[in-house]
Amino acid sequence: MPRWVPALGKQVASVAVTLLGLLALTFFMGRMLPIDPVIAIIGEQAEKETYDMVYAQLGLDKPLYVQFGLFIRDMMTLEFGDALFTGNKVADDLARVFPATIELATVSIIIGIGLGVPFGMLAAVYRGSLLDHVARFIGLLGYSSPNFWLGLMGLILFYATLGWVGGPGRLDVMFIDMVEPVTGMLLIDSLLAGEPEVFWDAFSHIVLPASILGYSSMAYISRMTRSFMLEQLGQEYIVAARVKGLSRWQVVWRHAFRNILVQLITVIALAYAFLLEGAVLTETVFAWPGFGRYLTSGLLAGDMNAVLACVLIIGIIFVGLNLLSDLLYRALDPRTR
Amino acid sequence: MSTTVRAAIAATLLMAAGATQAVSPAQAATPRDALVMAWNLDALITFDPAQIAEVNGNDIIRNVCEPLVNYDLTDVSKILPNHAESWSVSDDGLTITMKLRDDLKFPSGKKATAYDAEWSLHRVVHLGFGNSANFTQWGFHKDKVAEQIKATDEHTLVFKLSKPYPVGLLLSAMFASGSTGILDKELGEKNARVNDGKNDYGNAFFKTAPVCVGAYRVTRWNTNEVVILERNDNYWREPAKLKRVIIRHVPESGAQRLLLEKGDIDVARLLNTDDLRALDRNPAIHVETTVMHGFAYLAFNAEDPILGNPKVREAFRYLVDYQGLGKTVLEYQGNPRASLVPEGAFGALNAEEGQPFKLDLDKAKALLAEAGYPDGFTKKYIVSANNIAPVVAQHVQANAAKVGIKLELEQMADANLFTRARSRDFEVLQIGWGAGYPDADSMISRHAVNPDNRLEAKLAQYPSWRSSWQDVKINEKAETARMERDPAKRIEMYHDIQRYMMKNGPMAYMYQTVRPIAVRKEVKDFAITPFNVVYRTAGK
Amino acid sequence: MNQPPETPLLQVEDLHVRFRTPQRMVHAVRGVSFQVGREKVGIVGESGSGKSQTGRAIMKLTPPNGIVEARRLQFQELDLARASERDMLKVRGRRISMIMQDPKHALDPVMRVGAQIAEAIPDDLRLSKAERRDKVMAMLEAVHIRNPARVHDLYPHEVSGGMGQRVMIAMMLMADPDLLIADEPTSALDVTVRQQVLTILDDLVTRRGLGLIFISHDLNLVATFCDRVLIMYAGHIVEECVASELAQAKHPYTQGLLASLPRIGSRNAKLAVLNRDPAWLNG
Amino acid sequence: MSDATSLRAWLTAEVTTSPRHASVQRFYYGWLRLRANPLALVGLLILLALVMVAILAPVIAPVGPNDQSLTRRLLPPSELHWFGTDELGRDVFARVVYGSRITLYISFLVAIIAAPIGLAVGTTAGYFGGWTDTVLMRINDIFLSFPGLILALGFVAALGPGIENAVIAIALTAWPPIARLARAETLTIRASDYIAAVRIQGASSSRIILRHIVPMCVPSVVVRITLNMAGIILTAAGLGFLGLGAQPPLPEWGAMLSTGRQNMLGAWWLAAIPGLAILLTSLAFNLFGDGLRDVLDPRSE
Repeated sequence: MPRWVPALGKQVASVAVTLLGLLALTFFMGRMLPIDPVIAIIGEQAEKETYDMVYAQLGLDKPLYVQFGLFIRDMMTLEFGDALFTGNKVADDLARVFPATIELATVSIIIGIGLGVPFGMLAAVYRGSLLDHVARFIGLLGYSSPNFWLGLMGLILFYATLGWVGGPGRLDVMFIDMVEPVTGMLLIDSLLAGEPEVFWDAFSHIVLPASILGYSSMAYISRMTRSFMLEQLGQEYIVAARVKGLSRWQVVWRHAFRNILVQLITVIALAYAFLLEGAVLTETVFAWPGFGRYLTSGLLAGDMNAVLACVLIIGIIFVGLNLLSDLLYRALDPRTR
Repeated sequence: MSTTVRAAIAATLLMAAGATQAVSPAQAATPRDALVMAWNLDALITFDPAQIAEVNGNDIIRNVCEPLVNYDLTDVSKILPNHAESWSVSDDGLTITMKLRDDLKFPSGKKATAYDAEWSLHRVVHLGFGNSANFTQWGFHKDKVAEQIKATDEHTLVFKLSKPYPVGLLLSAMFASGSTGILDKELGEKNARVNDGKNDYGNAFFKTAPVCVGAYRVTRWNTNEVVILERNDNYWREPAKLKRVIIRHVPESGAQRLLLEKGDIDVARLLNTDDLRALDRNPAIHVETTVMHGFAYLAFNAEDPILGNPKVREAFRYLVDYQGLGKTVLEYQGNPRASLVPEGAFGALNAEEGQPFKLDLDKAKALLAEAGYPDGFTKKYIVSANNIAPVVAQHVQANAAKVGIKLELEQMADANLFTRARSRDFEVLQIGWGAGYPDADSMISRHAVNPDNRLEAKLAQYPSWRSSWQDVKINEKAETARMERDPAKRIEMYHDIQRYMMKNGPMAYMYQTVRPIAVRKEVKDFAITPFNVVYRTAGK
Repeated sequence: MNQPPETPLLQVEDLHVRFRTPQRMVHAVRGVSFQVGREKVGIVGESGSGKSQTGRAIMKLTPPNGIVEARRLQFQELDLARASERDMLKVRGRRISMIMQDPKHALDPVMRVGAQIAEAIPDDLRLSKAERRDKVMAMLEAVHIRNPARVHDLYPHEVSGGMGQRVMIAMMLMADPDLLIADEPTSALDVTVRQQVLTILDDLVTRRGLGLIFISHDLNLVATFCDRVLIMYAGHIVEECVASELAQAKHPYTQGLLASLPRIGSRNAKLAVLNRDPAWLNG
Repeated sequence: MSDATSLRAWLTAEVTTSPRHASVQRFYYGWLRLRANPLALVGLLILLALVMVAILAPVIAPVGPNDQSLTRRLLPPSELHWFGTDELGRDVFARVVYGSRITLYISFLVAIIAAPIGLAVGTTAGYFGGWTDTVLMRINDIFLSFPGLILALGFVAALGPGIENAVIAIALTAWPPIARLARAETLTIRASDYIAAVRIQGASSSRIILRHIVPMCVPSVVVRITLNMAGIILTAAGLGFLGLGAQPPLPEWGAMLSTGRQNMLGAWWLAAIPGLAILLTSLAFNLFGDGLRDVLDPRSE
């Protein structure tokens, strides 16, 4: 048995602790909220009787620790309960909103990697050159721009004025319901259903938000790529490789790049994780029925069932990606074997 | 370098180009046989007519589950037959007998009878959601409803009243309410869930697709995305003109405007003043405004020593530039009105008398001085973070500052605001209220009447209670007015109450809400009233 | 044989290397001139004397912030001073090559040893996979690695220092160059294996008749190992002499160095300490 | 001229004569390195300008940020109203100018709250290791794995809206990365000989952490904070955008942006200008922080 297995076991344990803490934090934060979920169900003008009835139904009359206990028990059995502010099972809601976010996040991260890695490499190799400065500046710009603002401006320009891209939402009306949700990701479903129009429409709707989100992850990725690259390029073995008669780019690809790969993957995983959390504001601006908005409106409706389920998922994503990059590290770096 | 950047740009353009081909079909208008409406569906959580507690759901459900009787589309104070083709009242006024039409059918084609109706009304009372108030406030009760509402045969519904309420009041307040829709009893009972001895009367089953007598039926509902209605071809009237009604969740005014201008939608229902003004200028679009029976108002917590003073509250009424707001921020959104009974409702004061206030800082100062606060005071002011609420709030805040009242604004999510309101947890509160029916009673019975002002009474459904304000005389006046069977006399009593409330009430009503709906010209005969938006007549 | 052979491999005249740092200009190599034939030339100096930078300058691998100037930088027919990066690709590894100080750092940690050596084989030889492997094996044997097949598939962190340095030698001699620069090839190794590595190096160099520039701080070592010795101090060559005649060195710095070396069986209890003379700087 | 050169000589002297001399020189070299990075300079200049604007707001702004006038609402930019007016007829230029105060206030407060917490947690965890480390880092992970805006949102919703609460909430989301950094630093420092030396002299843990470890961590923490500043500003703006940040009528840029959004088609300037302001500020922080990093800890370069 490889010697990292026990290490992994230890990690899993600590993961469990983290998740529990995450949930506890959320739960009690939620109970601090001066927001009464009951109102979402019975309406603002409802009678006392109605209120008391539903209040009891939701088990809100039980003491906190009992509620939390019950909640954890349900989580164990993957029973997320009902989302009060949508009236659906949380599980169903998530099955709807999460694919929307995954789709957006994936397209974004592809853009982010596609531009970020080359930018970072170039910047590092031509360090101090104009190229470096420009790349760096573009990166920082990406860091600094408020996505929701870019979104608004983008909508005005590319949708309202130029009509290049689709508007808010995932599809134009006439395409809604044309394809059966299989994965819940329209780009894929439409292809599965062999509906090119739907695909193009979905594409035209996702391009703008994805580019904007992609831009910020690009900024992050390129920056990290650059500094990883610089670190490697300073190493002796790079000189040795040059001495052997390899050209600059041969050295970069065959040696430097292979050496930053692990760190790079970790960074990308992280960027992806952040995208998967759902970009609340971007989703709001683009009326994107995604995870981030679901979580936010759940929170602002005081609907802890929904919020906790979401937080749990986020936690799992993070932990999962951590483990993943850990395994990758062990797989890709011979020194850890 | 340049190469890289150019590459990047090229790539983006390429995507955009790909997209262009993509959207080009979207430039074409919406489907001929469908009405496409953009709205904010955030609050929508059920289609069970017994549970629906928010505006949008109510708007939709009235096209899916029509009430027994309905408001006249031209004058809501008149009631027209609907499923009930006729009704009669016993001389003692304690029994109402309704005759239902013979041609009522569910979308399935199955006949709908008085027994379905009976079951449907019973369940509203039994389920006890907010809508049960439509019945309970008229003395109907869980334990007795089986006796109180009875189907004597396929076409006859008999209602036994506890008191001889004026029938006009009952018709508009109860029989025309959205919760008198006729659901399919058989299906409902078959799919009823009973957990720990509590019957849900098919609440879960009807939540997404109520099986009901109406022009349309709900065929799809993706939360916060879309609601799709299909025409009911077995409708007893001539079937709706358009086959489908598609309601898209678009929470942004700007986005809705763009969609409407591009013809991606036919109707936009969440628009702010400035987008509306722009759309109004657009020849392809016309903006339909309806004065609603609802208000935006300031509520004061009368428990507060300062705000408990009527003079202080009156002073606030002089801190709003009604005219200025009306012409600017409130254009398409509200009509200034200070009386608690909405214009257009039975027993309402006329426009002039209903809005005697104007921005008058000196008067406000004077009143404050009389009240003993010549140099003002500081209060917290909570308000919704949505739409124009914060704008209005800042307007009030600015004027208040001029007379020495320092208002500390706190905007919050609606759910948060409602919670604070319902738990008396505020000093000054800006919020809205919608009247359930076009009769003075609707507002007065909630905003003026307060049966029990004790905190533990928790009568949060009474804004008067929320403001911890009670006036026993008003309670009595309201009760007698409610029972008065001579319309002329009733009106007089209501006028008195309104005048009194305008001076002493715990609220400062700022404006009566207006519902703007922007519709593309292609759409014809889209009938809109304060209580009904009728999809069925709309055509293209 | 105290003067260099007729056709020197490498002629360096007035070589300067400067480094631009935000603070100031650092003048690392200050007008160094020397020649190297098919012989073993040692460059001795303490750290910072610019000896390593001289080596790198010859390979044109001076870090980007460095500026190299020379009146003459002639390698056989090629004028390195004017050689383009392209030309250098043909020179590096194949004609001039360099053994670096510490195999731990000079080998790519994520690439198998064999692969790294194979990289040094010029592509234009158009060798098949198998042939390349054989060549590598042969080379590994040439540096006295007992079990080449095994070492071939090891990762750098899996080989010992001595083994690593032998791998490095193998790698750098793969394309058998004419001139080899050895930059402190043994100083990172433990004493026990040094001799071993040196023997291998010596043996290969002489057998293939390459020119060798042996950069070290270890005067004794150089004296025993090289034919000629250049003494560098603060970027200058302060003295050049035949290894055997080092004892007669005239320059005070050299003498100082010699004096500060412990000699077996010598009486004096404590070692002389170098005292420097600013005048040397413009020597 | 000659003293200039002599000063320069003193500053760049190879051998420093006193600790003071040494630190001055270090500072001077830092400045030189910073000066070598044009982008960083730009960042610095913008920030200085911003501070000036904040201080001189009353002088710069033609009118008060809250002067309403229903008759002058939603006017496009003109020489009278450089950035136009908003939905209540307030001068957007004035509001943006005053807004700089809020933005700086928030970022400054968050920095001085988050940095010490992060340092304390990080160094303690790193120095003591073992259980302390595990526990603290778990907590750290918990906060770290929480999406910043959501966490802030939750706490603001719980604590009630308003700048102070926003600051607290954002600080809650800002300390974990710093703690991580500080911990990493500490781990390396702890291993170093001079710490061992101090320990042998019998210095108490707290003393070692405070006197010897914290100072070593400070540079990289400063860098991190500066770089995170952008994130902090964006989060603050995000809260404002959701209506839970600074409360009206305060001209907080994010809040302005969100109300501006409602008229974004009719009055582009309402959304465009505060957005630009946010962008510019966070960009400045990033540029500067980037340069600062080259200066303070070249390691990470």
